[in-house]
Order: sequence, then structure tokens, then C-alpha cells
Amino acid sequence: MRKPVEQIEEATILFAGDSGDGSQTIGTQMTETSALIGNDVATLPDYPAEIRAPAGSLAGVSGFQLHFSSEQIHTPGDLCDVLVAMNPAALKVHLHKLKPNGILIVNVDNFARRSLRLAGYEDNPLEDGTVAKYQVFSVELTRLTRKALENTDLTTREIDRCKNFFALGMILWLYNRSMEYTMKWVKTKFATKPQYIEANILALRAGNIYCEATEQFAVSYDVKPAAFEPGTYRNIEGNMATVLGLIAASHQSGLPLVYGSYPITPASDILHGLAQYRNFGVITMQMEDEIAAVGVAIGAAFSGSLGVTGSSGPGLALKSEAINLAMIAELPLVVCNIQRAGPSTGMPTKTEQSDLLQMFYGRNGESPIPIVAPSRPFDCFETVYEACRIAVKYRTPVIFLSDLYIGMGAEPWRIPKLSELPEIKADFAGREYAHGNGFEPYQRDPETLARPWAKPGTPELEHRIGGLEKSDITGHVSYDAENHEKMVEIRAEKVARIANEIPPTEVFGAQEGDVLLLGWGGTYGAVRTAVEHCVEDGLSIAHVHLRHLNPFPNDLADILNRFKKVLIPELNRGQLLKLVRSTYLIDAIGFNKVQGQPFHVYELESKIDEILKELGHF
Amino acid sequence: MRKPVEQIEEATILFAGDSGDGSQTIGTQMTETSALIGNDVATLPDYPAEIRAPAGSLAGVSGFQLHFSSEQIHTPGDLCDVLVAMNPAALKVHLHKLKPNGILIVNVDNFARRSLRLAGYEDNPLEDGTVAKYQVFSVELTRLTRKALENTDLTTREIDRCKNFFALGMILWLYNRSMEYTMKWVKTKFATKPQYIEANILALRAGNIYCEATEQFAVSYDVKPAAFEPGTYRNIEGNMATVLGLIAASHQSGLPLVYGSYPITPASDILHGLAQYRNFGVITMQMEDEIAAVGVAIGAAFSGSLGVTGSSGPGLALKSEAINLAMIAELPLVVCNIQRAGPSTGMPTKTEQSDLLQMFYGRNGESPIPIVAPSRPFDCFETVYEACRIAVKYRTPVIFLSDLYIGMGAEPWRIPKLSELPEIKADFAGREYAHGNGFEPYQRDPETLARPWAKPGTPELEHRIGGLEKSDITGHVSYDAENHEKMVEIRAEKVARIANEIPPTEVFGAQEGDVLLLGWGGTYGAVRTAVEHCVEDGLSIAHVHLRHLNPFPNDLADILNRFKKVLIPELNRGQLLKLVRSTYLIDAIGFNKVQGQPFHVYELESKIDEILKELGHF
Amino acid sequence: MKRERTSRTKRSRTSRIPAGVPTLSKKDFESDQDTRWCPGCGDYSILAQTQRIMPELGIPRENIVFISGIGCSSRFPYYMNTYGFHTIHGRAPTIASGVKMANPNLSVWVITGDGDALSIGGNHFIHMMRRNFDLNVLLFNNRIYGLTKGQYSPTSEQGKQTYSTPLGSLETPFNPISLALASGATFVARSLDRDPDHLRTVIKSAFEHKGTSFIEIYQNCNIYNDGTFFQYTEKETKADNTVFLEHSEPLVFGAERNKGIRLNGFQPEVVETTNGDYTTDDLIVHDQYTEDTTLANFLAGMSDTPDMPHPIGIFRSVRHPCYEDAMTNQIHGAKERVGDGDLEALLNAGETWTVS
Amino acid sequence: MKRERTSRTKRSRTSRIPAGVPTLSKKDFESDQDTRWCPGCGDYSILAQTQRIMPELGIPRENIVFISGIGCSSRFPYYMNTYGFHTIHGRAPTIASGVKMANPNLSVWVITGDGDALSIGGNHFIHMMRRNFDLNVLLFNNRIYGLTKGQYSPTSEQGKQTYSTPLGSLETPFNPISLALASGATFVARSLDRDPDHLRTVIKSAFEHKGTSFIEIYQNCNIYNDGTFFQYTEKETKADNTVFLEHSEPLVFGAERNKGIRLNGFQPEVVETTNGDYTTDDLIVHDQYTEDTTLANFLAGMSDTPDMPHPIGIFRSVRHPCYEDAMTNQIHGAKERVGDGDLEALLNAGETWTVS
Ligand SMILES: Cc1ncc(C[n+]2csc(CCOP(=O)(O)OP(=O)(O)O)c2C)c(N)n1
Ligand SMILES: Cc1ncc(C[n+]2csc(CCOP(=O)(O)OP(=O)(O)O)c2C)c(N)n1
Ligand code: SF4
Ligand code: SF4
Ligand SMILES: [Mg+2]
Ligand SMILES: [Mg+2]
Repeated sequence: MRKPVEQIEEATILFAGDSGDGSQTIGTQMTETSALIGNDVATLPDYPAEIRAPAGSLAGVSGFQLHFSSEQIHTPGDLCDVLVAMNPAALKVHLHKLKPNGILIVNVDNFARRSLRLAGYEDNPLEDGTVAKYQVFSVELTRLTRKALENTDLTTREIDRCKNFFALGMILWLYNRSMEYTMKWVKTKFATKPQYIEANILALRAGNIYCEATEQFAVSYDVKPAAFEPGTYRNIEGNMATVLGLIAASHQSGLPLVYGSYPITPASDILHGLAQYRNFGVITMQMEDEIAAVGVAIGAAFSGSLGVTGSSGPGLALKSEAINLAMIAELPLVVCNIQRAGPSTGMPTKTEQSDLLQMFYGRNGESPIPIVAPSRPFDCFETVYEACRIAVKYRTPVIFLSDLYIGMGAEPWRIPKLSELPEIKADFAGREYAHGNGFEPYQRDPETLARPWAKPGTPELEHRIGGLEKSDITGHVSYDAENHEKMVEIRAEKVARIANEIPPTEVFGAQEGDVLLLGWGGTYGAVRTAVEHCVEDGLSIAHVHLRHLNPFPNDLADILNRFKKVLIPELNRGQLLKLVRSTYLIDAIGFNKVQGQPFHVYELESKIDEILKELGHF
Repeated sequence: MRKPVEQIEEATILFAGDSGDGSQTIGTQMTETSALIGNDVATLPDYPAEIRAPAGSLAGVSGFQLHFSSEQIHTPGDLCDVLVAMNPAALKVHLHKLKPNGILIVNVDNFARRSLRLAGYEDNPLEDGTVAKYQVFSVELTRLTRKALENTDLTTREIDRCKNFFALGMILWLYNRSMEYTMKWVKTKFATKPQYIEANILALRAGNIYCEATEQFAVSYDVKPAAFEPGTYRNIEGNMATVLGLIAASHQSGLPLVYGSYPITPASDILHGLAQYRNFGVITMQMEDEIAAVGVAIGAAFSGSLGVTGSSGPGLALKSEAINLAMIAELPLVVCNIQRAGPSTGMPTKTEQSDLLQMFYGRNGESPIPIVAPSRPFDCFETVYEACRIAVKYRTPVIFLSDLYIGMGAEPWRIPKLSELPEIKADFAGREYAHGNGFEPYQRDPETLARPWAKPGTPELEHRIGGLEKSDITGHVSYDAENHEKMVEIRAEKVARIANEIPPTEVFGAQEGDVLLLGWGGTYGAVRTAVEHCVEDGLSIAHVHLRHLNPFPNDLADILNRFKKVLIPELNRGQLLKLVRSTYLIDAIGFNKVQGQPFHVYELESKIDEILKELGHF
Repeated sequence: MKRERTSRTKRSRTSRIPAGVPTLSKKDFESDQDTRWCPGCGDYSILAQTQRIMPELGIPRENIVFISGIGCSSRFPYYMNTYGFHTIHGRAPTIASGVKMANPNLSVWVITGDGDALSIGGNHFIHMMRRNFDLNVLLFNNRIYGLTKGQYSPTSEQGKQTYSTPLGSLETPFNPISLALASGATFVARSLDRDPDHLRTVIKSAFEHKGTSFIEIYQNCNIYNDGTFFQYTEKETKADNTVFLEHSEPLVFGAERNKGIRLNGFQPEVVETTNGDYTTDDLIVHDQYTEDTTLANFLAGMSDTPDMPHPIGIFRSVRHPCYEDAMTNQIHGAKERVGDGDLEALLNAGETWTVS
Repeated sequence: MKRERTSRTKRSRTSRIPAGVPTLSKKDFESDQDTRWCPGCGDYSILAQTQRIMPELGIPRENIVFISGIGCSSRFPYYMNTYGFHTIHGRAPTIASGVKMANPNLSVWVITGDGDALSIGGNHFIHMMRRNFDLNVLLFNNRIYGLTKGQYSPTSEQGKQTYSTPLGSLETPFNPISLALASGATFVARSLDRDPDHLRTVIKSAFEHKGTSFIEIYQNCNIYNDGTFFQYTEKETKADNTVFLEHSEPLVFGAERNKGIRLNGFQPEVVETTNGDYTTDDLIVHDQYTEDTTLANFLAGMSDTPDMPHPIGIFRSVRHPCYEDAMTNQIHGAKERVGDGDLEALLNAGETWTVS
């Protein structure tokens, strides 16, 4: 008998287990299934730091958090409605994320003494009151899966690998979801291993039937589709959106893409992603280090390609000398920094926003470079595309400053039409640039101040560039005092002028009033959600999220002045804060978290409350 | 008959010629002679960018500017009283630095058509009115020197090399200086080549007698000794003072000095200087690159030595990843940056202060590092010593931020007594640090927050450090969220606490009032001179010059608030300015020059006037 | 500087445990940290052999320092109960050189991977070789980037398909032995994670060599590059695909020990020694102590040559002056020549004048 | 990937000047900039020979690119009337690789010094060799840092006294030829600033070689290291201290051409060919096209061996696939297999759903 179905607006599920338990796989299946029926979704994988830590250890826990909803959502959720813990270590690491009275599904077969000890439990948490405030479902996942698959030809080890699908079957039942998408996926995935297709489908069905047949759950839930703008959608991770944005920029500009990189978490996926698209003419070069990686990109830019390089903080430190060369040589170059928690090697699998000032100032001399930052996974597409556009138009390196949280997070993306993409024009200098006194490589476009892009192979435009200061217009080496000052100013002015193209800044919520939250990068989801809640509560709160960090939008000064307080939430110790204070001389305050973790919505909400109290409200 | 002698307070002489002409040599001779009779002196060499540019070319001009006085002086002078131009190129490059009606001595034998053309003169500047507003002395330096040396055995080429001593003889006469010091010097220098001793002395005497005998100069000048604090003095270049400061810190702390470096202008002299002192146990290692150079210094620090590395801007970019490692590992390390004009390769032989923000922020993640900057050549000694003291006491990398201008400039230095040097205590952890639960490498000193320095070789303190985030107290690798935030805060707090040790900030001039000039680094001389002039004029102007840039002195906020305007003069586009504005939220204004050249006093004075006008004065 | 011919005897300054002090055991070298490698990883064996051999070296634990870069292999120092420094990617040689220079009495070990040593750290690697500090370098070659999850490395075979090269890598791999030799390395060896006895012996020889001792260790990454060296490490194939180098011995190999390497002009060839054409007298005889590098280079090249067995063992072991000793000599020499540094005199050197 | 055996023929993609177009002269390759080297510097000769040989290569000027690092030698591109990029210290190989990859039709030249290539740039140098882009690399070896005013370099002889090493340097120098060979270089040669004819011939051969061509050029720095190579370059001593390599020819040298190099086991020796003991038939015969590197390594080692002449000429010239061609093949192959990239389809790939 089908049990009652309850309509709910949204749910958050956290799948967790040992690295080998397949939590990422079933998390992704549930995500895709939800996205396909039209929910808004947001996800966050949480990989262990080690490749494969000892089975059952705390260090080896791998998690996948999914938030889906019938409304627009912006984060993978603060706390969870459901936690699936495949072993005691997963329970230990993640239990604090489960809401009181939330649903806890555990594979009770894994709670033997040894496993408990590995997770650091003295006593069995299922029995000693640890889980008392939750709805606990102790399922013999291993035994039941073995039972369901007893007639297959698989070994016990192979059978045990299917138990995640048993768990998925249960979750699909719980949220009234069809198994169709997953069945299709299993068939493609194991096309060459039919025995696995059968086994996984058997396990999936068994989990589903188990819920249907037993008295496990009293109710099941239904989350209706969300209202989306019309369009075609897909689910996308930030790093994959970056890959597509780069390919799109290459395609639309007609500039072949040359991506130089050296593997580093969490940027490697961009290298892996791009490497799959040789048929787009995409050249990826895994180089001997980060310096060589940016070097080939600079060489490619000089040669007339779209030169791109990508890394994370420590790699950026190494690239800084060469980026400075591209800056003074005024060559287009896109530098992707997928930030992770620093300093030094830091916590490579955790997120942070603490490289902003490094990107602004981490080069010797006066070295202004435009910086853009995506705000959410799908926004990586547009933002990296914008980075390419600026680089090509202004002939300058541009930094695309993403982070681990959005790079690895995923959410639905309305796929743009090609006609919606802004123009990127690679107007190479041709023969007509050669005048009487020869070619002048530092003769500039009067509007953008860009110098001509004269690529080798163009007759009559032979010229020499380099890292020594160059004479205005002629480009000869120059130690002249006034010329140097002039060139320093021109390079600054060129970057400053980009602001003239930045569209008006969107102010969400109150257009003037009490508190403006000024954010950038991956904090978008949490900040926007918190501000939405405040606005629903009728408070005079606003949210501005900057894509352009250098230069700032021209209208920012005016916006900042319309609010009593400016609060800058950042996953660092106040870096945008420093820039805003010195630029606009306003007493902006910071809200900072440096834990390798994103903001929770409730943290922001209580900070806003605190400020409102100080302002005399409540 | 001895001509009349005029008493004057001060004079500035610029010796200039082709690289091979020996201007540096005679400049140094005149400096030492003046210092020895008790003048205050300040000098600035100006080497050509090329090793040896074509003879007679503008690129090949080498200059040496000397300012000496019977009063305390702080700069090598804005404009010159005397210009010695050994060839047309030297005239072309430096004539604009000569005061109206100043003395111009030229070697007229070098003004043939070919030489003029090489210098880019169409017509002979000695004849076409170019030098009309100066007192011109066209001396046949070449012919007269050959004449004086005709009875020696030297070749003409060798004889011609002595003509700088002829010029020096003239200058010594002009300023009523004895030739004794130079004669002594020549004797030591050419001890193995007696024919050169004779020749140079002959030339020197000939130049001297030439002035005595001919009607060249109507008067000669006398500059009396300056009033110096009692003590023993020597003349010293900034880079040499840095060398001595490092050796002193090593000696006083008992920590062997290990200096890792890779040659780069203008830091190489520190490597060369230190390499001469093996008998002090000084280890210098020229490494394969800047990364290796900082690497050996870090390894040496771990091993219990005073690890130091030095470079200039581009090298600092390369070192940044490793400096960050030393920061998170909390090891003492001194990093010398002798700034030059950037960005990128920039203008390697010119000065600038544009790496300040790079030193603050050029590393991924939150990476606070103390920064100290010397203000004048001799101040390099105390400042680098202070850098060592902080590094050792707080177990942190410290940046010593010097620049080309003070590194290559020279002035008299009161040699300190060893007893005057602050204590540097290398209190290594011993066996007593091993407790029941083993050694705890992140257990801190409650006052400084420094962690124990337990060097390999110490029994029972075996432990492991590294670039991954470490757990408080135990030092184990930790990905824990709260621990990370705590460690980030501790590292920041440790640096902040250094401020408690900074002595009260000296405010020169008005103690409150109209305008405070806030400077740092090599601008000291020009700023102090300008403010001295203002104070003499009875204006309400003050000067504060920061040695400690991170952290700022605790009393700075209060001082800044005592003035209507804060003016921050910098040889960059306003870097300290940004820091001050964001930290103190005051509307400080910048006065900036980015020409690879130091400030002139008059530039600062007219800027002060401008501000006073705005404040309604005059 | 004059070079000495052999390195058979060690005259290291590393302090030894005095006689009478109780000797240590493997357990004493195990730290309290959980090892965090994938189950089955070849790194475990290398760790175990290192921990086992340590007590035999006779060095007090506090005088031993392990320095690593970044990579799976580079977590090694955390597991050794000695001093350790897990530094940054590729830079371990520089930091280890600083440690050794500052205190030549320490026994310093560099732990590195094929990516760490030969990709980002390639330059420090070759310069370390020519400096010849008395360091011991263990390169865990698994022909892959383990820690960053499986990209090809500088030792991966050309055409290698990985996440970053789905259609195959394009570069000719480095031969770490050749590279070390060309950089002036004085001790060069190769061993196997799966041959614990050989590994321990070679580690011990490396320790006994005075100068930079380099060991390439074939290491299996069972997650991203499983079996890449199985033909050299597994019982069924090992004998036919490897030749173990022994000083003064001819190059004989094969399950039946009936094959050998002969030189034909400058061209090497594999010959049978039992079918009558050749005897072991015709074979190349190994000489690890010869100064000339032609033989060592030739042996190194064998692993790049199809159908040749891979040499395992010590390719070269010669005694050259160590950097730290030469530096110490300069210091002593200077002190003898001009006397111990006198700071007061130094500050007051040159022309001075006194104002009173 | 299969390797081809020789590089006798060049099948470069670099576009040639079409027949009928007027040919260029040395003057066409001189830029309008004043050369800024010290009078007497060996760099002048190398520049002149390069400018002289350029017209013979048949490449339109606009298709030629010179890329350098930092150093005296690295100012070279400013003086060539072609495209040029004076980059940063040690990194020219990386930027040149990017230029060549992005446009394989260009003729790309890397200009570098012993410090630039082997000190800070050592890693890029060795990796460039194994990638085998079709680049031409001229290393100006003056055994000193010229631009920074005279510190010892990685090729300076041990014990070298310089500003940074007043008591002598401590490291064993690199042998650039050995290092290039160990890194998989496909074309390796040595020439002299003071032998213009030889220099031009070698530069031309380098150009004709498809793959990375490396030439070490002994260059005199008359300011900081005057005469360091005089025994190999000056008339009086050159013949006895050098042996010129010619393919298929025995290694004969000496003013009277009566000396030669013989192989004695693995040990080389110098023998007289006129006193009856040996004839030229006993001498080693040079083979620059052999795939096996034993001979080339041996020749390279001669310059580290006291009493051996320094080989001048082409050590090795073999044909291996070039990186840029292999990459281009991957692109073509992918396009053939799955069709030209369709952006619209790519964006819409995977599971999508439509909201209307
Ligand atoms: C500057 C920098 N660049 C990149 C990385 C990322 N990274 C860490 S380890 C590694 C390669 C590891 O390969 P290998 O040295 O072979 O060690 P293994 O993991 O195989 O033992 C890379 C690319 C880093 N940590 N730092
Ligand atoms: C990152 C960086 N480090 C150091 C320098 C300083 N520097 C410039 S050229 C050079 C060495 C030059 O030697 P070499 O390559 O042999 O060239 P040469 O001048 O002898 O032709 C050095 C150390 C620099 N420009 N950049
Ligand atoms: S990824 Fe490979 S090398 Fe790294 S720990 Fe796992 S098995 Fe070992
Ligand atoms: S310093 Fe030496 S290498 Fe440099 S230009 Fe002068 S002579 Fe040539
Ligand atoms: Mg590896
Ligand atoms: Mg050189």
C-alpha cells in the first residue's frame, strides 16, 4: 500500500560514506533526477584530502550534499533533512549537519566494533543516545543487497559495491522519484559489463521495494518543479562551466585556445575538461610547472591565440613574475585562479577567498590587472567569457578568480543561445599599420588604450617586445624618467577605462536604507538567501554582488553611500573590505570566516540582526 | 698666488663620463676626502644599464653625485653646483641637473664631431648657446694629462686613463682639499703596479697645479666640518651597511649566518659583500634560482641558523611561495628586497618603492609578515638587524624592504659600539620541552606567541612540520575548520603583537597642526630636508618616517589625527597611502613620482605649499 | 679540487651512536601518525624498509631529518619518528641542502616523487646532483601524479592516456638515472618497492656513500597506474626483464641466468651464454667505481632500449668532494688566514674618523 | 609513436619564400637598434653570423621569431629585424614553445645564456629537449653571468673566483651537451664564436633539423671572463685542443692531424696515428645519426676529461616526432573521429530539460 505523500518546498540530503562507497555517484543520480523533473538544485561534494585513506577512517569520508527545491535556491543548504551514513566514520563526521528530528539512514551492518573504533567511537552511537534526537533508520544495507543479488554471478566484493544503489532506491522512494533516469545511466555506464547493469538495477529496485514493502517510512515527500525562466537547462559544475566558457570565447572570437597548466587541486578539472575537446581545436599543454604553463600561454598570445592558464594559490605565486611580463608586454592572457584554503599548501580540499589581494598586488612594481570573479557554478561560464573579452579587447592579462566551492559545486544552468554571447573581436593589426617610420607597437587605440596585436607572420610588422620599460609609441627600450611615469599611468588608465563598459550594478532588495551586503565570488548563494529572507521580513537590507573587482563599477560609490552600513562578508580576513575602505573611505565592516567552509545562511542572518540592533532597530 | 677662498655651507658635484672614464673612482675619492675632514656627505652613483655600452653613447654615461656640507644633510642634492662632463654624452644626459650659473667643467678634447654625433648633438653645445647660462671651463683634459705624463713609460691608452685624476686634482683645488687621502689610496690600490702610482699622482698634481697656476677659477671654496654627534664615523653604502648588519646580528645572536641568493641588480652587492667574510663563519650560497636561494635559507633556519635571502622585485615574486611556507611553518627567516623600478624587468638600474603591497600581500591565503624598511644608507645596518631580531624572537619571516637608492647611496655612519646593539636571543628548545605527551611544536610563548625552535639534533624533540595547516599545540596535520580559523588568527596576532615593542614614533617638526608628511624607505632624505626648510620658515609641518610598516606603530593613529592633512610621498602610485587610508580611514593624500628617480626637495616643497594654500594659508 | 676514486668507505661527519647505548628498533622509527596511503600502495613497503634499516645505520634518531616536497610519497616524513619537513612542491632539494649546510652532522634524507623531483623540481634535482651535498635521495617513481589524482608525469611512457591526456601524452619520458648521471651525480642506483631485501641493501649503500646518493625506486601506484612496473617486479617476469648490477660481475640475467649483455662497438646486445657462441667472459663487467661515465650512461640507456633488461642496483658510486665540506674548508681556511671574525674591527674597518 | 631514423631531410611546416620573390640580404635582418654589448664581446660575431645565414634559410622575415630570456646574450632579439620577444630570466623555452605550438608555421629561435638556460632556466631547458618542438636553441656559453657583472655560472669551472665566490666556487660544472643528451635532445651541437664559418654551418644544420636543435656556442666575455675558451678558439692552440666532428669520419685532430681517439673497452684514449702503433682505422668513427646515445654521451664526456680535446660539431641528429605535429595530429584525428567542434551542441550536451 502506497503511504501518504506530503508536499514540501525543499529538501537537503547528505550522502556520506567511505571513499569507495559511491556516495558521489548516488548523489549525482539524485541530483540529475531532481533537476530533470524541474527542481532547482545546488550541490556540494566534499572529497577526502587523501586519495584513499584507510577504509573506515575519518579521513576517508566522502560526502555529497544536495539541496533541491520548488523555489529558486542558491546554496546546497545549511543543515540537512536526510543523512545517509554508510559507516560510523561518515556518521561521526557529518551528524552535526542533520536537522533535529531529521532522517538518519545508516548501514547498520557496518557498525561492528572495529569500524566503530576506526571512527573513534567508544560505544555504538546507535545505542548510546547519540542519535536520540533524530529519526533513525538502521538498515542492513549490506545483507539486503547481498540477498537481492544472490542469484547474480558477481563476487561478494562486487555485490557489496552495489549497496549504494540500494540506498539510492530508498531515497528515490522517499522523494517519490522515478528510477528511470538512473536505470538509463547505469545502462550507458556499464555498456560493456552487462552483469553490472543487472546488479545495480536489482539493488536499486530492492531498495525501492524495501521502502514500499516495509514500514520504514511513514510518509514520502514530493517536491514540485520550480518556476524557471523559459529555456533549455542542464546541471553544471563550476569548473565545467569554466571549460565551456573558454571554448565559447575561443569559438566566438575565432582565436584558437591554448591552455597551459600544471595539475593542482581544485583547478585540475579545467585541464581535464578542456583536454577532451581537441575537435574544437583546443590545445591543452600539461607543463613541467606553473611558470612553464603561463609561459606557453603567453607565447601563444604573442602568436595570436587565446592564451589561458589556470591554477590555484600556490601556483599563482609562481606565475606572478610571468603574468607581470604579459602585463608590461600588453598581451591578452586569461589567468584562472581556483582558490583553495591557504596559506602555503594550507588545506587543498577546502574553500576560501583569500587570494584576492594576491591577485591585486602580488607582482613587483605597479602592475594593474583586471579581475573578475564568478558568483556561482553556472556563472563561471559568463564570467570567464567576460575575462576573455576584456583580455582580447584591452590586450591585458585578466584574472578569473573562482574558488573550490563554486568550481566543484553544481546547479542548473539555462544554456545560452550563441547569439546571446557578447562579441569578442580579435582585430589583429595588418599591413596597413606599417607607416613611414615603421610599425609602432605602442601606438594605442584612443578609446581603449589597447596597443595593436601584431602577430608574427604578418609582413612588415616585425617588432620586438619585452619586460624592460618601453618607449611610448615606438616600443624601444627606454630608461627615460618621464616616459616611465607616462607608461605606468597609461597602463593604469587602460584598466580603469574598463569600468566604462561595466553594466549598471544590480542592487537586490532595498535600493537605499539600512544595510548593504557587498559580496563577491562564491559567497553569493548564502548572502543572497540571507538577504532574501530579510527582505521577506520587510527589513531594509540590500545585496550587491561584484563580478568586476578591478576596476570596480563606476556606480559603486553612489550605491555604497545610499546605506547606513556596508557589510562585506568574505571567506578571508577582510580583503575586499580593505580595498573598499581605502577606495571609498567608508567605514565598511567585515564579516569573516576562515574555516575552509562556506558561509551558512544563519550565520549571515544573525550578523545582520546584530547590525540592525546596533542601528537601533528591534 | 693663492686666490681668494670663499666660505660656503655646502656643495653638490656631479662627475660624469663614459663608463670607462673613472667617474665613480674620483667621485668616491672626493667623498672620502670630504668625509674625513668632517663634512656630512651623501652620494648617489648612477650606473648605465648596459655593462659597457658603446663608447661615447648616451647609454654608456656613468655618473656619481656627491653632496657635502658643514650642516647635517640628508640627500645627494637636487641640483648641482659643479658638473664635470668628460664627454658630450655626459653633458647631454646631465646638464639639466646643473644650477643656473653653476660650474661646468668639460673635457673639450672630447668634443670632436664624431663624439658630438654619438651624443646626438647636431652642433657643438659649447658653441651654440646651450651652455650660455653656466660658468663654462673648457679644459683640454686629454692633452694636458698626456703632457704631464709624457716622461712615463705608459702607453697613450694607459695615460688617457689617468685623466680622471687630472679632473680630481682640479676639484680638490676648487674646494681647498688636500690630495693626501687620494695619494695614499693610489699607493695601496696599485701596490703591485708602481708605474700607475706615479702616473696617477702626476695627473692629480697636474690638475691641481693647473688651477693654482692658471686663471681658471677666480675663487676657491671652503666647506667646514659639520657638527656630528661624538663618535667614530665611516662612510658607508646602504648595501654594505646591510652586510654589516647581518653579520652583527649573526655574531650577537650566536646564530651562524646562511645567506642564499641568486644574483640580481641591485641586490647582488649584498651577496658579494657577505661572501668576503668566511672568517665570520658566514656561509653564502649562490643558488640556481631565487626559489632555491630562499629554500636553503629556510632549511638553514630549520636547522638552527640565521637564514637570510636577498633579491629584488622579480626575484621576490619567485620566492613568494616559499616565504609562505616559512610563514606557516613559523621559522625565522629574513628576506631582503632591494627594490628597483618595475613592473616586470622594468628599469633594473633605477630606483622605486613599488613593491610594498607585493610584500604585504603577494602570497596566497592569509599570510601576515612583518616588514621593516631602512630610511637611508647607514640605517640599513640597524634596520636589517631589527629584522633579524624580530625573525628570531617571533619565529617568522621578516621582510627588509630596502631600495636601489639607499642600497647604492653612501653617507657617514656613526659606528655603534657592540654594547649598543639590542639583544637577539636564540633560545632553542631543549630536552625539557619533551613532556608526557611528547614534544608539542605549536605550544607557544604566551607573550610573543612564538612557537619553540627545536632544531634537529636535539634529543627527544623529533617532530614534523610542513605547509599543510597544522593543529594548534600538537602540530599534526589538520583539516579541522575551527582549528584553521584559530591558526589564521594566531599567526595574525603574533605579527600584531610586535607593535608592542616598537619605540614611540618620532614626530619631527610640529607636534600637531597643518600637514604631516608620512614617509617610508629611501625618501627620508628629501622629505626631511623639505620639512626642515618648512620648519625653519615657521610653518606647522611635521615629518614621520616609518621603519615598521607591518605592524604599524601603536601610536600612529593618534599622531595622524593631530594633523589637518596627512601627505604620503612615495615613489610609487600610492601604496602606503592605500594601507593608511584603509587602516585609519583618514583622507590621507598621496604625492607620487614613478620615474625611477628619487624625489627632489623642491618637488616636495611645492607640494606642501599647494596643500597649505588649500588649507587657506598664504 | 682533487677527486678521490672510490666511495667504498664512508667518512661522514654524521654523528654515530656511541658504543654501549642501547640500539634502536624499527618501532622507534615509527611516528604516532596514521599512514594515509591507499591500501596496497607501494609506498608502504618503502616506508617499512626505511624504518627497518634505520636502526642499522647507527645514527641517533634526533640526528636524522627527512625532507620531502608534495605528493603522495612526500607524506613520508610524517610517518618517520625523526625530524621532518614536508615542504612545498619540488623544492625539497633546496631545503635539504640548507639543512645539511647549516649542520653537516645531520643525516639528511630527501623524499620525492617523479613529479616532484622531475617535473616542477627538475632544476633543483640536477643542481643538487652537481653540488654533491652528503644527502640521500629516494625518488618514488610511480610514473604518475598520485596526489592530484592521476595525470601523466615526466616518467610516464609516451602515449600515456590520463585525465589530462585522454588521447595520449606527447613527450619522451625522462630517464632519471641518465639525468642524474649527466648532472654529475656521484651515487646512482635503482631499486624496487617489491624487493625489500634489495631495497634495504641499496638504501644502506646510499647512506654509506659520502655525497649525494640518488635511488630511483620503481613504485606501484595501484590506484592510478597499477602494474606499470610489474614486468620488473613480479616473479613470473622479473628475471627476464631485469639485470642486477654487482660490482666486478658480468651482466648476466634471465630466469636460467643464461643471458648476458655484450658490447658490439658502441652498440650493446643481448647474447646467450649457454648455446656456445658466447661465454660470460664476453660480457660487460660492471664497474660502479669508475670515474668515467660511459659505462654508467650505457647501463642507464638500457631501460630506454626495447628488448633490453632494466638494470637494478648501483650504477655509479664515486667519491667527490662534498659542498658542505668544501664550504667548511673555506671557513676554516679563512679563519686561519685572517683570524676569527672580530665584529668590532669589522665595523670599524676602512677609513674612519672620530668626532669628540 | 614511431621514430624515424635520421634527420637528413627537413620536412618542416615553416613557410618558405615562394620562388621569384627577391631574396633578402644580411642587412634586411639588422634592426634599427644600437647593439649594446661591450666592444669585443663574442656576442657580436654570433649576431653577425646569424644575420648572414638568415637569408639562406629562405624564410620570409615575418615568419621568424627570436625569443630570449635575460642576460647580455638575451638582448639579441632587439638587433634582429624579425619578430622578437625579450622575456624573463630562464623562461624563453616556455614562451617559445607556446609561440611554436600556436603557429607551427613560424621559424622559432631561442637565444639564451649559460645562466639563463642552465641556472634559473634549467628545468625548462631539459623539458624543452624531451618535448622536441621544432625550435632552434642557441646557448651563448661564456661561463659567467655577464649582465649582473661577473658571478660564476653553472658552466664555470670548479674553484672559479668571482665576486660571489672570492675563495672559489664549489660546484662541479654542468656539461650542457651531456645534459641535453640525457634529456632526450634530438639535435645537439657545439660551435665557437670565433669560427664564423663553422658557426654558420651549424646554425644552418640546426635550422634544417626538424625537432629541437640545440647549439652550445663557446662565447668570449672579454669583460668578466676573458679568454676562458681561447685554447679552443685561438689559432695557436685550437687544433690540439679540439676535434671537429664529421659524420662517418674518424676522430682525428691535432695541428698535424696525427692524433685520434680510440676506444679501449669503455675507456677512451688519445693515440698517435703516425708512429706506427695505430692507424686511423683504429679510431672511433663518428655517427651522428645513430639512435643509441652511447657514442654521443661518450663524445660529450670528452670535454670533462683532462687531456681530451673538446669535440666541436654535431654530436647527434636524429628524427623524432615533434610535439606540435603530434598535437596537430590529435586535433585532426579528433575532428575526423567526432567531427568539427559544434559549440551549440557542446553547450547542450548531456541531460538537458526545457522550461517554456
Ligand atoms: C606549486 C604547486 N603546484 C602543484 C601542486 C599540486 N601537486 C601536488 S603533488 C603533485 C604531483 C605529485 O606527483 P609525484 O611527485 O609523482 O608524487 P606522487 O603523488 O605520485 O607520489 C602536484 C602536481 C602543488 N601542491 N603545488
Ligand atoms: C628573476 C630574475 N633573477 C635574476 C635576474 C638577474 N639576472 C639577469 S641576467 C642574469 C644572468 C646572466 O647570465 P647568462 O645567462 O650567462 O647571460 P650573459 O649575461 O652571460 O650573456 C641574472 C642573474 C633577473 N633578471 N631576473
Ligand atoms: S594514489 Fe597511488 S601513489 Fe598515491 S597513495 Fe594511492 S596508490 Fe599510493
Ligand atoms: S659583459 Fe661580457 S657577455 Fe656581457 S656584453 Fe660585456 S663582454 Fe659581452
Ligand atoms: Mg608519482
Ligand atoms: Mg653567461
